[in-house]
Amino acid sequence: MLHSKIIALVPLLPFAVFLLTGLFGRKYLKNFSGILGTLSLLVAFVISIYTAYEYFFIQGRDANGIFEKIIAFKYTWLQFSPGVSIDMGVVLDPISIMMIVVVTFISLMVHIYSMGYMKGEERYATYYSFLSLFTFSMLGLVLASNIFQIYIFWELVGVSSFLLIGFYYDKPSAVAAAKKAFIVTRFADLGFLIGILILAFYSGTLDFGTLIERFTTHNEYYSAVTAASFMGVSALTWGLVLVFIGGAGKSAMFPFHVWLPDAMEGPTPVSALIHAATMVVAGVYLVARLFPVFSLSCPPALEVVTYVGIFSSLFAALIACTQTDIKRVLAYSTMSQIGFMMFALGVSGYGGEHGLGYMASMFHLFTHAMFKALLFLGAGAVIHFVHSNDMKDMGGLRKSMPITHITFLIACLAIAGIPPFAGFFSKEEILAAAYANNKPVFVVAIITAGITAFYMFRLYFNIFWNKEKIENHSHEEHSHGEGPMTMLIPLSILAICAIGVGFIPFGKFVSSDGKELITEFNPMFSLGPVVLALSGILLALFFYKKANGKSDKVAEALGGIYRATYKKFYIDEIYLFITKKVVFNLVGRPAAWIDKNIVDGVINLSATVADNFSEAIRPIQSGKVQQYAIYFFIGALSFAVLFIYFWKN
Amino acid sequence: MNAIGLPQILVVSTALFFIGVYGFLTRRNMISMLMSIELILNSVNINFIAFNKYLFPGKLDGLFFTVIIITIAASEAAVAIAIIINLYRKYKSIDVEDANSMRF
Amino acid sequence: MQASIIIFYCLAAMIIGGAILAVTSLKIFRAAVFLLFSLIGIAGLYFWMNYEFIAAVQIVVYVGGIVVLIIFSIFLTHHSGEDMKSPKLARSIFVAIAASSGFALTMLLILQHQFFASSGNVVEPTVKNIGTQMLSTTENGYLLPFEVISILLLAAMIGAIVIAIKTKTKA
Amino acid sequence: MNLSLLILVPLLTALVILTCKNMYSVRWVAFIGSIVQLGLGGVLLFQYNAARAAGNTAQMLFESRASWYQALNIEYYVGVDGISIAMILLTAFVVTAGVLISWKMDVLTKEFFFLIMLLSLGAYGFFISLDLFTMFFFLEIAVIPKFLLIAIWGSGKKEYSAMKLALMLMGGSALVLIGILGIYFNTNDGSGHHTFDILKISHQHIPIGIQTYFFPILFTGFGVFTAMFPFHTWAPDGHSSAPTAASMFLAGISMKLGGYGCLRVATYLMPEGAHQYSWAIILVATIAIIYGAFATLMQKDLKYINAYSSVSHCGFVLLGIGMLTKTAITGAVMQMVSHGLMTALFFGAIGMLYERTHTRQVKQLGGLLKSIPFIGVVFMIAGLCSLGLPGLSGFVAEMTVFMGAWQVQEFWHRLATILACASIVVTAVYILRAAGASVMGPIKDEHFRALKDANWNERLASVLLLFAIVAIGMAPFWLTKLVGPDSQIIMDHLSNVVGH
Repeated sequence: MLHSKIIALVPLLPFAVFLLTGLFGRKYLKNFSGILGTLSLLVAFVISIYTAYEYFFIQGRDANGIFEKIIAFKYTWLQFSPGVSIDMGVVLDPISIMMIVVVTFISLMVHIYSMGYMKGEERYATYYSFLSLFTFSMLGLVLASNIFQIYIFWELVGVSSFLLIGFYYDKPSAVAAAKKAFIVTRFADLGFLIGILILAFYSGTLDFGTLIERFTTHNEYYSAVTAASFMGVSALTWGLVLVFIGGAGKSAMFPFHVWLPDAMEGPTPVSALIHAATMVVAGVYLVARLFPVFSLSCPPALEVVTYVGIFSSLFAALIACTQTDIKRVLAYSTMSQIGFMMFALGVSGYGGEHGLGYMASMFHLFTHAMFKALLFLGAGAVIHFVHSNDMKDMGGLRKSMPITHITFLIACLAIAGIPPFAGFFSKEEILAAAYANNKPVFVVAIITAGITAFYMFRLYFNIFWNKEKIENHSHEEHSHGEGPMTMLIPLSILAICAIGVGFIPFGKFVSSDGKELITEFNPMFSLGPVVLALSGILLALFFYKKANGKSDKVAEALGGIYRATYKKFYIDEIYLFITKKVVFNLVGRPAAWIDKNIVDGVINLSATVADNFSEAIRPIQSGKVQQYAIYFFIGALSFAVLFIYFWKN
Repeated sequence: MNAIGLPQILVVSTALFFIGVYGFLTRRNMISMLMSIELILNSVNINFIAFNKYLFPGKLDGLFFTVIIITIAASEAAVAIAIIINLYRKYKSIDVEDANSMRF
Repeated sequence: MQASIIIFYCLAAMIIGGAILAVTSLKIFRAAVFLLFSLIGIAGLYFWMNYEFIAAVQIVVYVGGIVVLIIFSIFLTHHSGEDMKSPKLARSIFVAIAASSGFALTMLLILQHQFFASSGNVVEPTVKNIGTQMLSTTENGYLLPFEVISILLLAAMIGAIVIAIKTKTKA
Repeated sequence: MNLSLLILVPLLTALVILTCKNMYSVRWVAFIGSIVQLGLGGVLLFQYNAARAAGNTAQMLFESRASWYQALNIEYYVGVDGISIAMILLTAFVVTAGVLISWKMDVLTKEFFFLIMLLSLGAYGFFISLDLFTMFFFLEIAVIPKFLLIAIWGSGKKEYSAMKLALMLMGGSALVLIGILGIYFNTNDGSGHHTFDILKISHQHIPIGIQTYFFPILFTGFGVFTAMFPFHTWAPDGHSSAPTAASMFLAGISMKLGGYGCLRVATYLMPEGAHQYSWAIILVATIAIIYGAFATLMQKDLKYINAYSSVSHCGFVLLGIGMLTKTAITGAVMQMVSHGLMTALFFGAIGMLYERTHTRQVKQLGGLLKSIPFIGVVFMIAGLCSLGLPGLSGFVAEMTVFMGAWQVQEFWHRLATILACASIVVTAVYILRAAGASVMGPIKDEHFRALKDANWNERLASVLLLFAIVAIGMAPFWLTKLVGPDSQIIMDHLSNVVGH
């Protein structure tokens, strides 16, 4: 079955739904488009589960038990030169199958959730067409077998996130956020494109398999790429770092993270799907896809990944502690968790035991998708209920929203890394890998884990505990409650997953080199992080359980630091300064001015010169007969002299 | 002094020619311009006759040319004066500077 | 031989003097008279070269016809005695220089160039020869130019009349 | 299939238009004429593919030759290869869309459509002719109608821009003429006298001295038509003052005349010249791309935005040609086709917008997706296509150019490619600013709320162009198979002559 074309159905189903709802949605399908979208995703999910089952348990392993890469099919899409061509293909290997399961599952949950959340929305059909477009491009990205194919779906994911963030396009802030998201990711995609060009040129191919094989084994391609260097850094490192920049842009790593908080302008289910579970992990997936090249042939690039990852996670964790908008807190927590995945990949070696980091990162990706989507959907329910994003207007909602409260609590425990929940296992692996390979990174990771626990429970207490019944919630009776069943089912399913997923022996399925990786669980090592997490929770409890002014007092005490973190370390302002002042005024305006005055000026100048010259010549025809006669005579005389004396041919 | 040959005559005719040119270019009065033209034509006649006499005694072409030039000069003078009179009627002066309406 | 040289120089002086005065004098009438003298000098030159027929024609046409015509036009257009405007100094100097340089150039060429007389029998410019050649259509007859000239004269006459006619009708 | 049909049909349509009486018959005759032309293009493509499949490897197919002026050995020699077919299809699509868009043209309708047909005649003739003189002849046919179209039916300071456009294009064609004569007088067709025939010239070796001197002249001449950097100022003014159909034609096709000329005449016939000056071409192209993109940032008027972005996109064409690798040249041809379609769609959308809101200032527009959804969506798709969204033609063309451009080893060529890549970010910025401000966002002007959405002819025109864009974007292999072998022939000719 693996070689059959059914797997191609997984991305094509959402695409079909996109076309259907996009073209006919507005007039004919209306609410039916929601059901259509959900059904198509259900089918896709079932297919991917079946493929996963068959791959992992029946025929995925080759002779000596290694999961080999199966190319379901490959079709040349655009032939550049003999060796190099973009071909649309589907590759099945542990991480791609894991990813399609995650994407289809989360997308299914979001589809069900938004049937309730978006009910009564005027552009309901367009919303579902954009959602299916996004799912199609994400699945295409995940199954890509050609580096250019991944770039194509990379752009499509970018555009669909632009359309979804800017869904409420009559809100100027939404349009600005959408533009910002697209332009920042586009900037990073530029790096990705140049990275592809470099890698393609030196490896002579665009196909992942051949590219990895050519760059990891010592052959003439490998020597060519490491020989060529630019400014002291080998071309391979340049290529990989640039590709990582593309990934960093999409996964909102440090320099390119500015768009993620603003992306919360979009509807909450969109944030749950795109900015929590799927799109933002595309960067991690890309690095994982090229992992053999990263780790075997180009360690410096891996270091870059590690440091960017660890710095982003700490940086985001600090900012998250002071944000008041709950969706922004979750956005920064996503950024921090992806930082975890990145540096997990960074510290990991290749193959066998020291491939632990790779397995841990993928495992964390898997678990994080579950509970982060749950957090966002829960936050969505709260916002839906309170009609505001700000923590200040919330508090004491545990009674009016029981299910959301429990599911939200489970998710917070999971993300904080408390033992029975999923987060604990994946974070444990990451910390173990970090401990084994890179001590300083381990220390920072531990601290960030503690901070994560703190801000997550700060959020939890502020929403569900803190102030008792707030007066403006008198409108209890209109039975708004926690929203319809369609919103609660996904929450509960995800909550169950957030608990259960941790127990999957991930090592058996996903590992850096395909061989099984059994990780024994030693309580002694995991004691430290759990204690740190509990202390974080207690601190949050201390500050926010009751509505007391303690947290504000601490805020004044910290003063400058507090304001800096609240203002997101002024990164946004710096970027605005750069784009507004530098790009627009120092480059754009002069370019337009030069074009208008200098280049155009020269053309007009040549016109005026011709004009003036003809104006100067005009008086010669003065009408005075004698003047003409004089010119005539002088002319005749000079020609006579010229021809007689000077003409020597 | 030796006998008067062709060069001496040519000197006279060239002098006459350039005096005519000077007259034509400087005189402000149309009629004096006409007179200078007559001088130029006469210098040409002298040349024809001199060449006919000294260089081509065997033929009379030079002579016939002179006759033709004389007739043309006569007709040209007639027409020129008619135009001058007409201009005079229009411009009330025959100063050549005034007749510059045909210009840019 | 002496006499003819002297005569030649007198005639030359008369021609050149008349011409210069005709061209430079400010009184229009006086200029016309000097022109007259110059033309008469030229006729004398023809006589000197014993081309009597041409000299006669010169006197009859030029002196008799054209100069008289010019004097008539002077009367028509001038209240005689009124001075002509003197030409602008700068221009006259410039033209004088140009003319004299032209004169020098031509003189240079003429003196450098050796003129070769063509041999062969000499044809006397008697009226008989002129008459026979002018009207003969044979070898180098001038009948055609003769006819053309007559037409030209006719055209010129009509033209002059048409131009000079006083247009009474449109005021 | 006799190629002269491609010329006869527009000519016939033009003449029939002259005889029509009222506005309605003129429109329909023009529409039928362009549809027939489109059909011919399709048949040509089908027959060409069939012939190639049947193993006919002659460089030019469906040739027909008629002596035009024996003394100078000028012939009406026409023939078609993959590249010219792509161009003919592009012209057919854009002209049909142009005719449809100007359905409501009531001012001097007959003359308007007559001139449009004349323009298309010039373009078709240019793309199929293989005799330099006939090619120049058709190039000239197209210049005067452009002037009239802008001067009479234009808007804004139309006389100034019409005059500027005509003069600069005339200047350009003067340079082209000099270049052509330069080539002409250095060839002999075996029987002693010179020849204009492209195929014969390509087999001969034009002395290097002549090439170094005449190549820049010829290339600049055609460059003026493609709005090459220093000579691009006619494009913004010309396009923004032109009526919609004319600006669609101007940006869509007449800029491609230059690109096609650069490729077919300048680079193909004078290989050493191309190699010598390739650095200059790349420099000018990169400037055009970056400079054009940044200049667009500052524009306030939608048509100016699209005009400057056309300058920037045509920079890719020249970059592709300048790089002199097979993929880059294929990319250049694809960019010509894709940019032609995309800019025609963009101008069409702007025209539809202008007809309704009577303003092109981005500041005054807003929230049009709500009131006129169809045009809003078309506008968005045109914008996304020009910023290179995969699935639409812009992406495919640009990526081919980048891949081709990257194959050249030198550092400066690499730098130029990186700068060209950087332009996709700037393009994204100005497209989103323009689209964001004019189509999305709240409705600023009250009576924008009650605008009438696109009527049938505008819908048909947009769908026509969209079909072409998506056809190339989704499945580019048919275009690369069509154009690939011919750029390979050009490349073999270039490399074995220069031997690198």
